[in-house]
Amino acid sequence: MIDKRVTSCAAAVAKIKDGDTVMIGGFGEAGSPIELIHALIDHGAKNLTVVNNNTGSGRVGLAALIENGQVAKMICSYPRTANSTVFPELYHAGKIELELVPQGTLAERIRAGGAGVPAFYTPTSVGTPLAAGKESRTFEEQEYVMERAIKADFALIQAKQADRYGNLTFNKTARNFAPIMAMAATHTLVQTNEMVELGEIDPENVITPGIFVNQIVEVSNPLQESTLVKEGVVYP
Amino acid sequence: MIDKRVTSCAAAVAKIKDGDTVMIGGFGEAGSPIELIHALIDHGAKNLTVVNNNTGSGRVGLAALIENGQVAKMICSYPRTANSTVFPELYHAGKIELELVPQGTLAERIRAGGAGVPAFYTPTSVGTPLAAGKESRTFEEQEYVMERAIKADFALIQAKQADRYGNLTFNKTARNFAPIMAMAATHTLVQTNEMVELGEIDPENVITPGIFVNQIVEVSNPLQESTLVKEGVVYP
Amino acid sequence: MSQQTVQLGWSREQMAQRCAQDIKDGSYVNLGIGIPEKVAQYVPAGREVIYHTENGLLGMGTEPSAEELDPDLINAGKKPVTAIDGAAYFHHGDSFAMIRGKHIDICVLGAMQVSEQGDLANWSTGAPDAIPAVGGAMDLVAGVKTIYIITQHTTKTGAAKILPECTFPLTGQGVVNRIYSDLAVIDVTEKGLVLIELAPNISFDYVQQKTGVSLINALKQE
Amino acid sequence: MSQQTVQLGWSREQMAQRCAQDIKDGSYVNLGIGIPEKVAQYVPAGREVIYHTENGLLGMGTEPSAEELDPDLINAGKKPVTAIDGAAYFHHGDSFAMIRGKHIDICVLGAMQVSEQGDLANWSTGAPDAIPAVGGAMDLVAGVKTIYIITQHTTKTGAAKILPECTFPLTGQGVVNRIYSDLAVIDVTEKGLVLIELAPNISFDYVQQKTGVSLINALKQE
Repeated sequence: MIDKRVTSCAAAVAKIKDGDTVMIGGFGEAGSPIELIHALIDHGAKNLTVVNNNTGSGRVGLAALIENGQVAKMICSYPRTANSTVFPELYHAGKIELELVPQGTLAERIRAGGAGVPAFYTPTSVGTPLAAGKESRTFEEQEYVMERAIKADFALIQAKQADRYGNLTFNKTARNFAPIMAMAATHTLVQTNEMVELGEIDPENVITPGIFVNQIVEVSNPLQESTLVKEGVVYP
Repeated sequence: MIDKRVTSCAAAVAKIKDGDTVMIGGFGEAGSPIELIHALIDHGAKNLTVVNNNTGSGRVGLAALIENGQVAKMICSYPRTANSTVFPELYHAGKIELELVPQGTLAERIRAGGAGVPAFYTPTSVGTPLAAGKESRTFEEQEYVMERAIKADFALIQAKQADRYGNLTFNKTARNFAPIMAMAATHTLVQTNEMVELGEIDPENVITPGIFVNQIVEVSNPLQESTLVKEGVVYP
Repeated sequence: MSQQTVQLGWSREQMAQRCAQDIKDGSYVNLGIGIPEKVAQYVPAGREVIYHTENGLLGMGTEPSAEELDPDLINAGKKPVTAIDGAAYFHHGDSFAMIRGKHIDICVLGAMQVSEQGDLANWSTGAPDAIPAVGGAMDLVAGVKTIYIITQHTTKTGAAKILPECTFPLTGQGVVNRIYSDLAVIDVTEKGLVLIELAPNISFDYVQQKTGVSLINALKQE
Repeated sequence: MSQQTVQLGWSREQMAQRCAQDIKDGSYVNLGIGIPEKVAQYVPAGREVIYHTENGLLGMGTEPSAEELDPDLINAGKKPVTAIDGAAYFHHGDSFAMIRGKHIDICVLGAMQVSEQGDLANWSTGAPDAIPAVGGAMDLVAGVKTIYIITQHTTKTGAAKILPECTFPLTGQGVVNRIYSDLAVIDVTEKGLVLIELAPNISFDYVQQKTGVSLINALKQE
């Protein structure tokens, strides 16, 4: 029997090891799997490489994971926020590494990682400092840079609905990186607002097929990052 | 106002020119836009390069387009069918060119064409005759071949529902190549079983966003290729 | 002694309004953060325009009411938005395929510097202590068919932002099509930068003086 | 004089049945056209297996009844199928991303030839007058984690199909993990081909005689 449900976020993140690469879904707070991130903070795995579009807000969620010293390197497109000094301080202190990647290149590298494509060419960043040191190549008189796939040991993502096979739907723009990160990780861990029975998600409307999902935990009322930040909450 | 509806298949295909590359959706008859193909036969554009997984059945649809001498070259993965001699006869007579592409490589080349990726690497076909003449390259001790994107002047696809913006849904496995072909063509022409109002397709369940669609014609009761083949119908 | 108020150049709102005149009916448009966002409210009535936001929505609507607000429905600037009837959600891979694959007609962005060749610098001053952050800017300029720039003509200290070469790190090479500044509308062409329109009470010579490269005056009477 | 019927080797059904024993609970499986399709019906009760068909369905069910039949719901062999509760449809790009990205656990395919190194030839005899047709075979062998082959041990004329090198054009290099023939079950290992099981009333020597390369006998009593 296939049943990917687990009973707690702690159980879901238990196998993350020091040095692992962890993709974390979300664009800002939309789609951020905050309970899974907090479970990872409790778990304590260190020296992680984290892939996310940003570097978190306030002192909860991803920002708290960084503040807790668990992240050795961030791969992201936009490590600045108006309301968090966690990343900048560690970055200036030379305590965290940054690989800055254009947002679309980041998405395509993750998608390539999940799709068995080790490298591809893109017009993005040609002639800019972010193309420095990368191979470039001309196809039909236009220059492109070669970009490599990104894979991860784990992906932590947030879904709207899930069934026991791991089929997922998302809510509006909270979908963002989740479907491609689910593909690119060896183990995909999902927190879902709602568990549903097999067949409740119309096969036409499944966004992430269960084959890309390993463990699911139901978190019916997830914390809202922006609310926590407003309240000045610090995790843990 | 954005209104991509046209009143006939003839109007939809009117701008296809001699020598154009035309992607045609469908895997066998599932998803085959048969009325649009028949309109293209009536239209008469010649010397076409056609991209489809197969080469048609019987003497209707894609097989009829080939039999009518309009196709100079097929790009496909499986040009054999149990019930059609149209392609084999022209191929043996040297009257049609064939570019044989593994099915997944065909899909990824089309997807790349739509996604602005000019080339990518794949493990598929390494060490086989279909890798002959292609660049190969080793990443992390595994060998890959470089494949180029495919784009088209036109794509002809079949959908289940469409709205006037061009948002589309599909029926079951008839989805197959349609979403990626819609992305890879300069002009995407759609025959849909049903036109619906804006908002009737839930934004969560749109499979092909309207930005990839140019013209839509409603064909409520499309011909069924297998039925025509059984009846021995010859088009035109 | 009577005082008279004379408008000199365009305000931020007017720059957005001027740019909006060039957004054609039926366009698919991505608006950058800041002044570019304001363009949507000035698109002339009767034109239907579909807004793309790169975090995964085609068919972005106006700001939500308090009841409509959903923190899962935001734009690329992370502000709450709405979705129109006929909208579609998709993931980042598909969203940037849409951008990179040249499916979006127009992108309106801000600028730090624009060069004579249409190079754009708008993501970093290159300062060694700054946290570099690029977001989707490089993807947008590399992939969108037409790039419009809305920018003050000069920096706050009066330095030219339109230059022979950008001194800041580039966002993209030869990507800009048209600049809407507070002083003028300028096209990037193979012949050079062509001034096609002046803001109220602004002279060509004044614009030229504030610009780091020679402008071609398309308004000159032959 | 009495006659006795002795079974020699496995029938096609039995080859499928034997292979089915190795499909673990929870596997994602793609079954090729022909004998491999039969594997599904022999997977031991109590195991839940999800079938992928590369034309765009995960969760393929059994053959449809006349009422269920929908020409838009077919498998990779273009036969009508059904979808189970918990199925998902997707396009070809995503379907082959699933294959190429090593997400599918097991693929069962037929073979024309298999080499000692696990090379597979199953798409073309290389005959100059044949219409070449490959379909998804090369993608499957390049991407699926484990490749099982079900095949008659020899050709209809008695020639070996398990050879030092394939003479037909390859589908993939070093891709086969295990062969289920009518005579034996053989693993492809770094040491060579290892016979791990014999069909009823078949001897190792008999299998060796029908095989073009030396087999290692894992059943041999030390």
